[in-house]
Amino acid sequence: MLNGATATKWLDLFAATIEEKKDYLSELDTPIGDADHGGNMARGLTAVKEALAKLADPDLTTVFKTTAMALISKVGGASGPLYGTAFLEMAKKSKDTDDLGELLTAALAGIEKRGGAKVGDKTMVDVWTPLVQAVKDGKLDQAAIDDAVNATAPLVAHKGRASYLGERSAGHLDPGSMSSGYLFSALLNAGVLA
Amino acid sequence: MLNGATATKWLDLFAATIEEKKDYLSELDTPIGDADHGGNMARGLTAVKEALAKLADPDLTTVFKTTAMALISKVGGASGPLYGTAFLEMAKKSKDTDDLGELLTAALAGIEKRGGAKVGDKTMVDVWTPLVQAVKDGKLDQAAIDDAVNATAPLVAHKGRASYLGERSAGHLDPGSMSSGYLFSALLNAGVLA
Amino acid sequence: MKKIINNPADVVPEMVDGLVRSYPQYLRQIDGTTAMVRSDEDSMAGKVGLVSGGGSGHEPAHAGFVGKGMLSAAVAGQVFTSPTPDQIYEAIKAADHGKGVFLIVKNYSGDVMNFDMAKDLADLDDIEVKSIVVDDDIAVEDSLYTQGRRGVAGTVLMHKILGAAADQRASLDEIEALAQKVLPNIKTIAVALSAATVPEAGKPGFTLADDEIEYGVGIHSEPGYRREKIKTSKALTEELLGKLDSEFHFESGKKYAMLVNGMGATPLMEQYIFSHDVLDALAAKNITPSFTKVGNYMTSIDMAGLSLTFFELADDQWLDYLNYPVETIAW
Amino acid sequence: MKKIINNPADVVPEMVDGLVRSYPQYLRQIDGTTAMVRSDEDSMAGKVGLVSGGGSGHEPAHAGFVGKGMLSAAVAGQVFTSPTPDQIYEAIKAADHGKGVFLIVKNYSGDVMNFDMAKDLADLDDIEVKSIVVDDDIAVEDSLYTQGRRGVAGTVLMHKILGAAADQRASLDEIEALAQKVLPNIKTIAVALSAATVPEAGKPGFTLADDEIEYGVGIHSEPGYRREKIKTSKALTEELLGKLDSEFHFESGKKYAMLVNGMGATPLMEQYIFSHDVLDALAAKNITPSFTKVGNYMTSIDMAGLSLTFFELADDQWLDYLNYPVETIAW
Ligand SMILES: Nc1ncnc2c1ncn2[C@@H]1O[C@H](COP(=O)(O)OP(=O)(O)O)[C@@H](O)[C@H]1O
Ligand SMILES: Nc1ncnc2c1ncn2[C@@H]1O[C@H](COP(=O)(O)OP(=O)(O)O)[C@@H](O)[C@H]1O
Ligand SMILES: [Mg+2]
Ligand SMILES: [Mg+2]
Ligand SMILES: [Mg+2]
Ligand SMILES: [Mg+2]
Repeated sequence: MLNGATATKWLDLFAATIEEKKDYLSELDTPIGDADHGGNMARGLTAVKEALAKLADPDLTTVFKTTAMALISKVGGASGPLYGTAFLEMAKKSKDTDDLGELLTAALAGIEKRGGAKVGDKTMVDVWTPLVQAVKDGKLDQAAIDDAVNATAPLVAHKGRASYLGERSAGHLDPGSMSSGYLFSALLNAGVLA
Repeated sequence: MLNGATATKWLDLFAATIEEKKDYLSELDTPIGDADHGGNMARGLTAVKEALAKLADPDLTTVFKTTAMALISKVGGASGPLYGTAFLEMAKKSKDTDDLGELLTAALAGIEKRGGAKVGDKTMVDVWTPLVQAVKDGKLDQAAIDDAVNATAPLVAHKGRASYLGERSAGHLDPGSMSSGYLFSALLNAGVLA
Repeated sequence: MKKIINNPADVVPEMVDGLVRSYPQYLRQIDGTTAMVRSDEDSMAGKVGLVSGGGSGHEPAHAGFVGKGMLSAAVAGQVFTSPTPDQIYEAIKAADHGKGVFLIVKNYSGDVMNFDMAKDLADLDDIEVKSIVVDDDIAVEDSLYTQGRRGVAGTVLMHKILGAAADQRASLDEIEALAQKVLPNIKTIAVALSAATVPEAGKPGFTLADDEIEYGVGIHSEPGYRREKIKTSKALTEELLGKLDSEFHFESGKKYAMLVNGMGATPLMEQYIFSHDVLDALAAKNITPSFTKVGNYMTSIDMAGLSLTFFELADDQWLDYLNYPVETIAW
Repeated sequence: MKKIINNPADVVPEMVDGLVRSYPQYLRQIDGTTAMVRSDEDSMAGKVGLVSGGGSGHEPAHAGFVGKGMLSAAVAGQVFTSPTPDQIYEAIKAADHGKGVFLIVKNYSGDVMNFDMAKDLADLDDIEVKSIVVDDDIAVEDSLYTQGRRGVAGTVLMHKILGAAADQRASLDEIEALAQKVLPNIKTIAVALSAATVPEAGKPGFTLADDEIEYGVGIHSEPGYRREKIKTSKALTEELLGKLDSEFHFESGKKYAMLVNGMGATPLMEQYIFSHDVLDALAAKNITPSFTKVGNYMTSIDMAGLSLTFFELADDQWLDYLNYPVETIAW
C-alpha cells in the first residue's frame, strides 16, 4: 500500500542506498561523465531525508512534493531536474490516485519531457521504461532491475554528457540508470508493492 | 705571452668547456639557485666565440672589450654583469699593460665592486681571489684551481640567490665558482702563462 | 589531490564568499544562494538583465564577468554541476529591472534543464525571460542524435557582445535576435595536457601519460577526440586551427576575433607562445585578427591545456561591442 | 616536462611576439630587444617614465602592467634570468619623455646589477634615472650579511602606486620619495605546492611529495623556510598571516590593501577560498582590507601555490592610487 508513511520509508531506503553507493555512482560517472553523480544524488537525498523527517504524518502528495522540491533545489546537474520532475509529476498525480503504476507512468513522462531522451539513448529512461511496465504487470523484482541497469552498458549514449564520447560510451554502465535501479530496489524493500 | 691571439685562444677554450659543462653548471645551480647558470654562460660564450671569430687579428684590448660586450648583452642574471665587468676592467687595464697578474687584479676589483661580495660569501670571488694571487705568484695549476672551487662547498652563502637558503647552502659547490674555475683552467691550457 | 581548500564539500560557498568579499565593488551575493548580482544597481536601471552561470570550476567565469557593460548576475553551481532552478530564479529576479532577463546557457543537459525550470518559475512571476544556448565546441558532432555541441570558452564572447548591447539599452527581443545571429559565428576547440581534479572526487577525470595530450576535451575534462604524444606549439596550432578552418574556411577579406583561453594550470607563457604560432599561421593566410584576447577566462579547475576560439565578425558593430568598456573583475 | 612550447631556447622571443601581436593597443616591442613599451605614446608625454622588468616566467608581470596609469615599459629577460643592461637601456630610452625615468627593480643580485649597469649607460645620455629596489618577501632574513629580502608580488603594487603618481605628473624626485615611503609598507609571504619547471632545464627546481607543501618559496622556486604535510586553506592562512602579523602587528584602526597572488598553476577557485579564510581571520581582528585583489599577477611559470601580500595604507592617497583607473592587459 502506497501512502505517506510507506512512501517515506521508500525514500529513506533510497537515501540510505545512495549514501552507501555514493562513491560507486561517481566512479560510474568518471569514464563517461564528470564524476559527480554520487555527490549530486547524496546531496539531494540527504536533503530529502531531512525534509521528510520534519513532516508529521504527511500524506502522499506532501511526501512527493517535499521530495521534489528538495531534489530540485539541492541536486543540480542533469539528474536534479530529472528526478525532481519525476517526483513533481507524482505529486500532481497523487491527488487523483495512489496507484503506483499510474504514478510512475506520470513520473516517466515527466523525465522524458524534461530531458527529451528516448529508449536506447543510454539514460535513466532505459531503466524507468521497462521497470515502470514491470510494476504495472506486478513483475518487479531485483532480477528485472539488474537486467534493466546492465542493459545500459552496451549502449552508445545519445543524451547527456556521455553522448560526447560517441562510440566510446559503450561498455560502461550509465550512472543515472544505476541510481534509478536503486530507487526501484528501494521500492521492493519498502514493501510498498505488497 | 698574452696578446690578441692567445687571449682569443683562452676564450675559445673557455667557450668549449662551458658548452661541454653547460648541464653540469645548471645542475650545480639547482639545489642552491635557479638552474640556469649553464644556460646563461653558454648563451654568453657562444656569443663571445662568434664575436671574436669576426675579428681579424685583434689586439688585446679589442678581444677583452668584445668579450665584455657579448657577455653583458647576452648572459643576464648575476653572472652576466659580473663576468662582463671583469672583462671590461681588463679591457681598460690592457691599454697600459699586458701583465696577466695586473689585468686579473683589475678584473677581480670590478667583480667586487659590481657585486659587493667578499671572500667567504660563497661566490666566484672565493675562486678569483686565491687564483689571481696564484697567477701573480706563478703558482697557478689545476690543483690550485680544484682546491679553490672545492673550498666553496662548505661555505654558507651571503650573496646571490644561494644566500636565501641560509645554512642550507652549505654542502654544495657554488656554480659561479665552478665556471670561474673553468676560466682559469682555460688560461692554463691556452699556454698564456708560458 | 593537493589543493588549497578546506572541506571539499564547502568549496563553492567558501569560494563565493571569498569572491564577493574581495570584490564588493563589483559583486553582491544574493541571500541564501551562491548566485551573485552586480553591486552597481544603478548601472542596471532600465536595461535588460543578463544572467549566466553553470557549474563552478570555470573561474573567473561566470562571476568575473558580472559588472557594468557585461553580465547582471551569475549563478555558481556545485563544482562541474549545473546550479539549481531556485538559485537561477533568484538571480533572474535580482537581474530584472522591468525590461526582462536574458539567459546565457552553455549546452550541457544539466544546464539547459535547470535554466529551463528557472524560466518556468520566472514565468509565474511575469518576468519576461528569453535565452540562448551556446554550443561553440566543434570537438563534438552536432547532430540530432546527440546532445549537440558543448558550450565552452566562446560563451564569454557571447557575454561580452550581449553585455555591450544591453548596456546600450537593446530590448529583450533585440538581444535575442543578436544572440541568435552571433551564435553560429563563434567556434572553439581545445587541447588538454592533464585533466581537472574535482575536489570531491579527489582524482583527475582521466589520466594522460607524461608525454601525452588529448585534443577536443571539454571544460569538465570530458575526454576528447584523439590522444597523441605531446607536440610543439606550432604542431598543436596546425591541428586546432585546421579544425577551425574546416568550419570557418578562413578568408583574408573577413574579420575575426580570437580568444586563447587557458584551462587553469597552463601559464600565460605557454598561452602567449601558442598565440604567436596561431598569429603566424593566420598571417600566412593574410589574416590578422581584429581583436585578440589571451588568458584564463573559462577554465576547468586545474586542468592544463588551452582552447582556441574564433569569432567571425560578420557585423562591424560586433567589434565595437567587443571593445566596449566594461567594469568587471576578469574581462 | 609537458609544455606548449617550441624550442625551449625560443620561449622568450616567441612569447614576447605573441604578447605584442595579441595586444597592439597596449604594447609595442622595441626593435631588436625583448623589451616592450606602451603603444599609447601620447599618454606618456610630459610624464616621468616608469620601467620595470626582470627574468621571464612571471607573466603577466611585467608587460601586463604596461599601459596608461601604470608602467611605461617592461623588459623581459631570459626565463628566471635578469635582462641585460643593453635591453634595459633601450627601454629607458623609449620610456623617457624628458622628465626622467624611474626603475622598479626586484631585489635579486642579477636584477640589481643589470639595472645598475643600464643606469650607467643612460647617465652617458644625460637621461636622469632613479630607482627603487623592492624587497617585500619576508620569508628571508633581512640582514647586512645576506642579499636581503627578495622582491616578489608586492612589486606589482609598487607599479600601481607609482604609475598613478606618474600619470598625475609627479616629478622624478617626488616619485623617488613616494617609492621610498611606500616600500617598507609592502610585505609578502608565499607557499608552494609544487615547483616551477624552467623550459631549458626541463625539470622542476625542487620536488615536493604528493602531500607536501613548502612555506617561504620565492618566485623562482627558491626553496623556502619549512616543508610540511599539506594543510587546509585555513591552516595555511594561519601560518602566512601569522608571519605577516609579526611584521605588521595588524591593528583594526589601520588601513590595508591585500593581494592574493596565484603562482601560475593554482586555479582561482583555490585563491578565492584562501581569500575567504584570510578575510575571516582578519575579521576576527576587526579588520576589513580597504582594497583586495585576487589572481595571477606575479607568477612563477607553472608553480602551484600562492603568495599573500599586505600593504599598510599609511597615507590615504595610496588608496586613491590603487583605485586610479589604468589601461593595461593584466591589472
Ligand atoms: N537528457 C536526459 N534525459 C534523461 N536522463 C539524462 C539526460 N541527461 C542525463 N541524464 C541522466 O543523468 C545522469 C547523469 O547525472 P549527473 O551526473 O548527476 O549530472 P551531470 O551529467 O550534469 O553531471 C546520466 O547518467 C543519465 O542517466
Ligand atoms: N653579488 C655577487 N658577487 C659575486 N658573485 C655573485 C654575486 N651574486 C651571484 N654571484 C655568482 O653568480 C653565480 C650565479 O650566476 P647565475 O646563475 O648565472 O645568475 P642568477 O643567480 O641570476 O641565476 C653564483 O654562483 C655566484 O658565483
Ligand atoms: Mg555527472
Ligand atoms: Mg642561476
Ligand atoms: Mg555534473
Ligand atoms: Mg637566474
